Amino acid sequence: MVPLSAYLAVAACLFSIGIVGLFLNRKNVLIILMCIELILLSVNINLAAFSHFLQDISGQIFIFFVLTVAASEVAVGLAILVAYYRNRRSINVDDINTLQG
Amino acid sequence: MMELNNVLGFPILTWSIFLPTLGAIIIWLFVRGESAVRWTALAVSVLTFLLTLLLWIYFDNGTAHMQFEEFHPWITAFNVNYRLGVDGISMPFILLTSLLTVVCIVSAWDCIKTRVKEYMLAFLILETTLIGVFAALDGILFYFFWEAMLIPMFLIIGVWGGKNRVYATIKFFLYTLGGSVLMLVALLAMYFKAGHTFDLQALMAYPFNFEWQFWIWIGFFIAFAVKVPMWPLHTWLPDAHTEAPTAGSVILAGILLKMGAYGFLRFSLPICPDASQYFVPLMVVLSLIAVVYISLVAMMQSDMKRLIAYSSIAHMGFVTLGTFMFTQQALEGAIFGMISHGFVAAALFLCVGVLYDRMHTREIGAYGGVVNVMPKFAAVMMLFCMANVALPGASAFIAEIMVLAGTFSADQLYEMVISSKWVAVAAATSVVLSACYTLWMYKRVVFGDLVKPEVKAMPDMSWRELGFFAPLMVLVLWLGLYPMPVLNVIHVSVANLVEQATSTKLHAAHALAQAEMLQQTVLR
Amino acid sequence: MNPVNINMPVIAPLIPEMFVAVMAMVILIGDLFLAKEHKVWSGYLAILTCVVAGFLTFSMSPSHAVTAFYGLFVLDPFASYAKLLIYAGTALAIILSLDYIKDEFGVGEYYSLMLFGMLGMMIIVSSPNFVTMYLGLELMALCTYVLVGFQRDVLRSSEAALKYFILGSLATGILLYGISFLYGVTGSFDFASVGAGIAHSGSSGRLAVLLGMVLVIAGLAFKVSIAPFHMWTPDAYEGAPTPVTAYMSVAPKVAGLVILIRVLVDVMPSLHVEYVTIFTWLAVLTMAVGNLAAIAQRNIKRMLAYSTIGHVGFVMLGIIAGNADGYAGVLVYMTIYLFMNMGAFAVIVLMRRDGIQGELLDDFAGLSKVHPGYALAMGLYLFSLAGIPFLGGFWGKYVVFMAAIETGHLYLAITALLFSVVGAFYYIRVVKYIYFDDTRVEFNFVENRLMQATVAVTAIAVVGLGLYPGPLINICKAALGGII
Amino acid sequence: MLNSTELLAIPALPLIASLVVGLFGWALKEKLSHTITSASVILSALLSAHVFTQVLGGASFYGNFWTWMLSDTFVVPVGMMIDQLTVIMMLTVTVVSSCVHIYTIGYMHGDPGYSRFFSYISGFTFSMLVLVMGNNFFTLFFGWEAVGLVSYLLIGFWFKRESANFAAMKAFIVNRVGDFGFLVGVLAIWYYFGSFDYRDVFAQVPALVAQGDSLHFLGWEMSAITFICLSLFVGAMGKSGQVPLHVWLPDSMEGPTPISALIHAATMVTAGVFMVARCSPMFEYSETALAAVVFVGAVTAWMCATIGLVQTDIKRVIAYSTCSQLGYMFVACGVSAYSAAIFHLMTHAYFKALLFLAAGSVIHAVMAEQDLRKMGQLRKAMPVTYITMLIAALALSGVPPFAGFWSKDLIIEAVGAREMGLVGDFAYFAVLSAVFMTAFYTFRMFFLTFHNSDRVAAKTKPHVHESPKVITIPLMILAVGALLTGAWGVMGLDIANPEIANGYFGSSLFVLDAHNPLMTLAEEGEHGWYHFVFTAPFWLAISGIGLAYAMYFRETDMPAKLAAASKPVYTFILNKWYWDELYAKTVMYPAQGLGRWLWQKGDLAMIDKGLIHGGIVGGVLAGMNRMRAMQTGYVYHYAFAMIIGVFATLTYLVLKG
Amino acid sequence: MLELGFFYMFAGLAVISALAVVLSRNSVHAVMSLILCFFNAAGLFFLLDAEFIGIILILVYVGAVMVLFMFVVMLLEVNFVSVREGMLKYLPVGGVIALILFAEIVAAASSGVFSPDGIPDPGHVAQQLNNTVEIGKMLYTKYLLGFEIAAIVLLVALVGAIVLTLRVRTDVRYQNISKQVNVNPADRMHKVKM
Repeated sequence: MVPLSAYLAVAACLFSIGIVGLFLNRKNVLIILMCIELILLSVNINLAAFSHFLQDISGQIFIFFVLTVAASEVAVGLAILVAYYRNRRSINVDDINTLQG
Repeated sequence: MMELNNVLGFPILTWSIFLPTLGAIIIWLFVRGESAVRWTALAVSVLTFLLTLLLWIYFDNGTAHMQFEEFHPWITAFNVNYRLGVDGISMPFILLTSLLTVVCIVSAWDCIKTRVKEYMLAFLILETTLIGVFAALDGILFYFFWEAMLIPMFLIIGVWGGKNRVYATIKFFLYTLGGSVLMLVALLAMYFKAGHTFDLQALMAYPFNFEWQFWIWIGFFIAFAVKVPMWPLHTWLPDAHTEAPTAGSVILAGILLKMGAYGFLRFSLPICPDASQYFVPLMVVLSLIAVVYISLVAMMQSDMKRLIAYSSIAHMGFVTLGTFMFTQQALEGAIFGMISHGFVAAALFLCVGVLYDRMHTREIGAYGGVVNVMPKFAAVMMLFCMANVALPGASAFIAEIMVLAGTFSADQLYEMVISSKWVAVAAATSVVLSACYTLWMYKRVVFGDLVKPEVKAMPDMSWRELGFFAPLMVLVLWLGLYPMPVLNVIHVSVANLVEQATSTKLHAAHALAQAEMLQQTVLR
Repeated sequence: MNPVNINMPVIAPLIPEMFVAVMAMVILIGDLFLAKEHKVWSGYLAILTCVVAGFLTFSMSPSHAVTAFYGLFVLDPFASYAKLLIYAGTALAIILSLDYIKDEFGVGEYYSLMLFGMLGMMIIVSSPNFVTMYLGLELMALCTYVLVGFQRDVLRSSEAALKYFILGSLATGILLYGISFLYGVTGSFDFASVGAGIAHSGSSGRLAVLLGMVLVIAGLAFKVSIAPFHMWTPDAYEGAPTPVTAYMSVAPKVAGLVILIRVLVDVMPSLHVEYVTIFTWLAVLTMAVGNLAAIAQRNIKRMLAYSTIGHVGFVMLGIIAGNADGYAGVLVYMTIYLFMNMGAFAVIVLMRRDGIQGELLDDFAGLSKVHPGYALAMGLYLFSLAGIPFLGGFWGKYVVFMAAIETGHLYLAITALLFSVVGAFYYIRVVKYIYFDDTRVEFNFVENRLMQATVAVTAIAVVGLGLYPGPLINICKAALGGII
Repeated sequence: MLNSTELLAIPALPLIASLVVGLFGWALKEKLSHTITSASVILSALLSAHVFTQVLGGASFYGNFWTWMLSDTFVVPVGMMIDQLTVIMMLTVTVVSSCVHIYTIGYMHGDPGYSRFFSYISGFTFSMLVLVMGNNFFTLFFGWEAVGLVSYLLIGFWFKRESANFAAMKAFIVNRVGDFGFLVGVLAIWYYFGSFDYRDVFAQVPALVAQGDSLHFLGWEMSAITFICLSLFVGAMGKSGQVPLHVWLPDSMEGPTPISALIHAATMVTAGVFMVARCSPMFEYSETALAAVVFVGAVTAWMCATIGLVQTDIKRVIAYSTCSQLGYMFVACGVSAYSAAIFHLMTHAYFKALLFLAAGSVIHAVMAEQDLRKMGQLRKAMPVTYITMLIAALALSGVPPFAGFWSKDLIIEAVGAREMGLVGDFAYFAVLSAVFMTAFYTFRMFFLTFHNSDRVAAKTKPHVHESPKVITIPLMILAVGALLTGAWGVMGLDIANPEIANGYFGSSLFVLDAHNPLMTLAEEGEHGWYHFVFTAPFWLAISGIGLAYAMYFRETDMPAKLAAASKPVYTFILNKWYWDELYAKTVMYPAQGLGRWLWQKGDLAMIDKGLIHGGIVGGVLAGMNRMRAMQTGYVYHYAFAMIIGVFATLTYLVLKG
Repeated sequence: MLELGFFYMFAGLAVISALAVVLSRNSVHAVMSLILCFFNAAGLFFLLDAEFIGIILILVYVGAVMVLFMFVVMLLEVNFVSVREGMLKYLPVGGVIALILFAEIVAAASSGVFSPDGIPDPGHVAQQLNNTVEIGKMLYTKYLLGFEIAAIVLLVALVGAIVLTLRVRTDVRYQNISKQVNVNPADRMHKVKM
């Protein structure tokens, strides 16, 4: 049988990859958005694993909400990105620095 | 509810504190036109002064208890109360404040031409906070007024000040704010230690052990030392004085500096007597530095206001010295010295103001031979210079001699590292040093032949100017020749303070700690 | 499992929420039918919504905790009080928007988003459960993302939104990851059960609990701009339209702090020692960042952003104290902060120089000579922010410092006080521009009665609370009855 | 008991006159100004004379009028004590002052500060009277400082002159140095006796001496009474121009001549002597203090005499003479011949005032020229001045039967009679040699002025004339004093009586029998009226006059030769022993330098720049820049910061366990 | 055993594809990798008896969200420079911190409570139950409020996306007053060196 910690470890991997991708990526904002999706996915895996091992359905409900909200976030995030692109003509992460100091 | 000792039957202190604010609001809302504003402000300040005179008249010299007490719950959640009252130590300062405010308002009559209304408002509100400081008997209420004072003063220096005013006023603001935050910590710490109270009298009575006293004392010390100011926390003062408008300097030297020394009298000595005694050497050294070091520095100033500012620091050194000698004479001398310095320094700044109004420079070198065109002014300034030198007959002499006498005899009271006699001898060098810087300045400004064309064109003092000097002259001489009315007021309170400052709280603290320990073991 | 009986849930405590949701949608739809010049009525309606919601909440405010929706919602005095603050913050922000936003695309959506955001905050402060909390946070966050980027043709607006969005999403991820671990340890999302579960988790679960705690705290810390999770704040504040900045600077902070307190009190009481240690360091860092970086700013919005961070640092003292006095201090502080900060933003919005909305400190030069009234008000707000007595800000600091000292955090209190002195510098520097400098370019102020009234009311409130803060403190203490 | 109203009137009259003229002088005519002040001072002189006769009849007064200061045991009343010592001072002060008032009417005529001047000198008279009449140390100190103030104002009377302003300031500050000592002494008195009152204090002295209290400072120990006396004596040194605090007195000649006569010769500068005499019950118990008094007095008497030898300014010659003569008085005090000191004080007041006023008359005649080298042959033009000045010169030189002889001789004999070891021997040598020098410089001045060759500037010459009556009459009055007071003092008042208690001074002075020089003198045997012929001072004086006659009357080229021959010594003396330069180098410049250094390096560099700007503000700015630099604007940095935050807190907790 | 095999397959592919998302040069590839990752995650969900969620993940995420991503990628027509550029510079510090953090999380994940002793493996007991029904029951009772809020969140997302991206008319010139009002004074005038 697959132990709980194995699932958690997978989730930890995805979480870490997401995080590393977030701050190591300097060129493309889209990748950053995808990294966030990875992080949320890792959360979902965690929740699903716990839900299963604890035999508690509320974990899955939570996943449901996370998915819903994540989808909304993506919509808004991409909209912001598009608006930004229209102003700046770039989605290069290095270019997003007019506000600083 | 305790019995309130108030012979007048109406809240006179509240009225004294808030009448200026009331006046300020009235001026703000209803008074239009510069002239009307000036007259209204004058009327308000005079009215306040007359009101505070009642304090003097109905004051009972025979008791050290607080008088004209008032009590209202303010912030019940923290047991912060609106508790007012005066004793012989604080009452004279209230009168000093209300009188100097009148002088300030008159002195600004013609020379403040921009934003007259705001100026008067600032001064009236300042008066409120200053009287509040001296009347407050609740730690937080005291702090409240103490800090609130910063706002009007900041604006007074910053808006109506000289060229470098921004630097000076920000320096002033941050110095004093930075100094006083530790006082707040000390107050709050005491609150919890002493059973949830800010009542000054309760705090005075509470037996703090030495460690507590030590830290509380330091917290207060920094706040008060900045305000006094004591070396090395004094450098804001010359800047602030130099840049402030005349009346700002007057109130700064006349009242604000006194708040620090008053704080020592009201908080440090009675609440932390053991720590105060412990820190006597420190205070002595700092006071002597103020007397000698600062006097030498004052001598070399080329800016009149800066010179007088340094001289103020030196004189306040005398006050702090007297404060920490715990003898009746020294303490009375310190209090009297503050009152006297309130008049003398104020008058000297007004003198500089009179010159400044005519030539718009404070450089000593720009003047010379002023006596030829302004004999009346020269006479007036001579009087105050001599008072600054503490010549007998001027109020400053009384203060100086009493501090010296008290200091000289302090070693009868307790052991010191070096005999207090030699401290007094060192402090007495002020007799020479103050003469050096004051007379040198006077000589360079007033005496000499008329060579500078700008000086030739200066008109002598107007009646208005003489008018605001007159009360100061009268007071300086009156208090110099017959200081008993003031001394009588402070005798009993100072005796009580001496009693508090020279006793120890350690036995009581020890007993309390024992009792608490016992209680805990019983509970366990 | 048997088929469940679907009972009608208790919904009465949610009447304000439902009202706000409905009104937000009404505005969203109704706006379409308004002519461009009448779109301001959407704003009025939104303000009315806040006011009515305020009345509703006030009239319903319970003396003890009432749960609803099967325990997914709680209404207690704490939440009620926080909601009132949130309404006030939102209403004031809407007032500031009336003139500012009138020429933008999507006025109706703007107000509706503000109300939705407010709804999110209302849900946050009433959540006894991670699910509700998460959804409330997201509702609020999505609205603010959009609002920040609302001026879609302005680069800095979109950039701010983008940064805010990315970091916000990251924070959400971190928060969720933490929640998942807490769920794993305790098997529940309910605060009380999680708290009980943590308390009984024992040493074998300690690492997981700590991880969950740190991540949850980090996620919430992001919302209230605790360093080092504050980095979005200055950029978002500067880039956002000014009324949105005002909106973001108070109401979400209230919501965030309230939920932070709830989480700490309900979920992590057994981890008190640990989180106090963390918060102590974070508080010092936050105060340092806020107060030091603010000195360097030339843009007042950015300066106020750092100022917010600094104030959050001070407020954290109340949280660190961790007793009723401390939490009450947080409420007192935020109440007073609401008035002074919104007032300051109102003046900023009112001020226009040469047709340009003034944002730089230089733009304030000589304000006192042109408009003494605004100058006085601004001076009062700034001195109040600096914490000088007879103004409300002093009492805000006072209560939290007092709580900190009461609980033995003396050095922290001293540090905080020293930072407050540093902080005073940049506030009085603005006063310097207003009062000491000469005017250079002509002002042409925005003429808007409601905004002027806002300035007046907030100024009076700042002074009034400064002179007589007793009732406020008592109310805030009473509001804590429900949770401690 | 004396009538207290009358006593109060004596100082009050000049005070009122001074205030009236001072405050309303601008409205008063010259005539009214001088009438009011002169009348009041003359009236006060008459009252003093009346009191004097009453005191001679055995009356005295002691009483307080009001409490000046009070704090617990610190009680300072304002009161009077009238006894023989006081009354003789009162008389001297008021009489000389009256003369000066009258003289001034002529001398200051037409000066723009006319009424101001009268106000000042009346005020001075008041202050001096307070000084001498007070019954405690603070009343004394009040007068003490008030005369100092008036002196300051009068030296700087011609405020347009830079030198006058400087001299005034110098006078005040040097006096303050003395006051510092006096103040310390007074504090010590209060500390040990718990009172400022003469009677209380003096009554307790023996007890204190018996108790043997001593002070320690840096390993240096002295008895309390010595400390008190030395401190008080420092005050006296300042006021009475004793070395090394004498530097102000010659410079004070910048003031108008009448005040040189009144303040800087006759009255104020003798206040120190008066004070020491008044405190004789204390000084008597401190051998150290007495020795110090003798030593300082002797040094001053001798040194200032040498400087007087070569001065070319007529007033400066007299000024140095004043210093020198004050030295005599202190020597007398030091050898416990207080009565001789006061006696010399009195005679000196008359003849020195006369000398000054006569000099003033001369200066007036030669259009404000003070240089002796530009005078000469004025005898014919100014006969009255000539005669009166001759009387004064003879009195100063100590030629019998003029006043100075009687008092000076008594002092010298007393010094000789008192055994004080090395100090006493030095003092005896000093006072003796100074007699010779005194006679020489006095007559040098006299001859250069009235005889010798006519060196008056051509344009002044037509102006030279005898002064008006209003000037000459006071000269004549004082001449009478210079002639008669000596004999009157010895014969009429019995001042030289060794049994002090039985002499004029009665109990107002106190001498321990153990060292009463007059007693020793008396024991050595009676002297006849002719005994002066056998004493050294007389012959020294005569030879001094003779030398002056030789050098400045006959062989008028001799002085130049002599000066050239002894160039180094001459220059040294001519430059007043370089005291001013010494003070400038050792005190003034270092103090200024120190002040500037403390200001620039201490206040500005260390505290402001270093501590505040560098330390605190610098730290804040560095922190600010760091915080600012962290806010790079890059999203990945922001995210990284958050991760670090999580990482750090988590790691911290994990490591902490 | 089969389950374990599937687990390793899904888990391994998920991690690899996640790495590919981060490391890919091309955004399109990244999106494709992410889709693969989601598929594998869905597989893990199935292993955990969460069929409904697994299906939803594929339907909603792969079917809608990823398409949206792809749409935007195409829309923005970004010329793709190397994403990895500059990454190496920050890798040491960032990598170390991420590694430690990862180690801590894994340590927490494998701590006692999550071991079979702490939470015994329930097996697939729930398979008899209808996962979707269970979720439905919970969702419409206890979590009804959450459901309502989620609905509002979606509405907000909808409104927000429209507000931010809807263009009125791009082919005509029009005055943008807010832009004028909000222009930073510093941007208004540029000093040009001549």
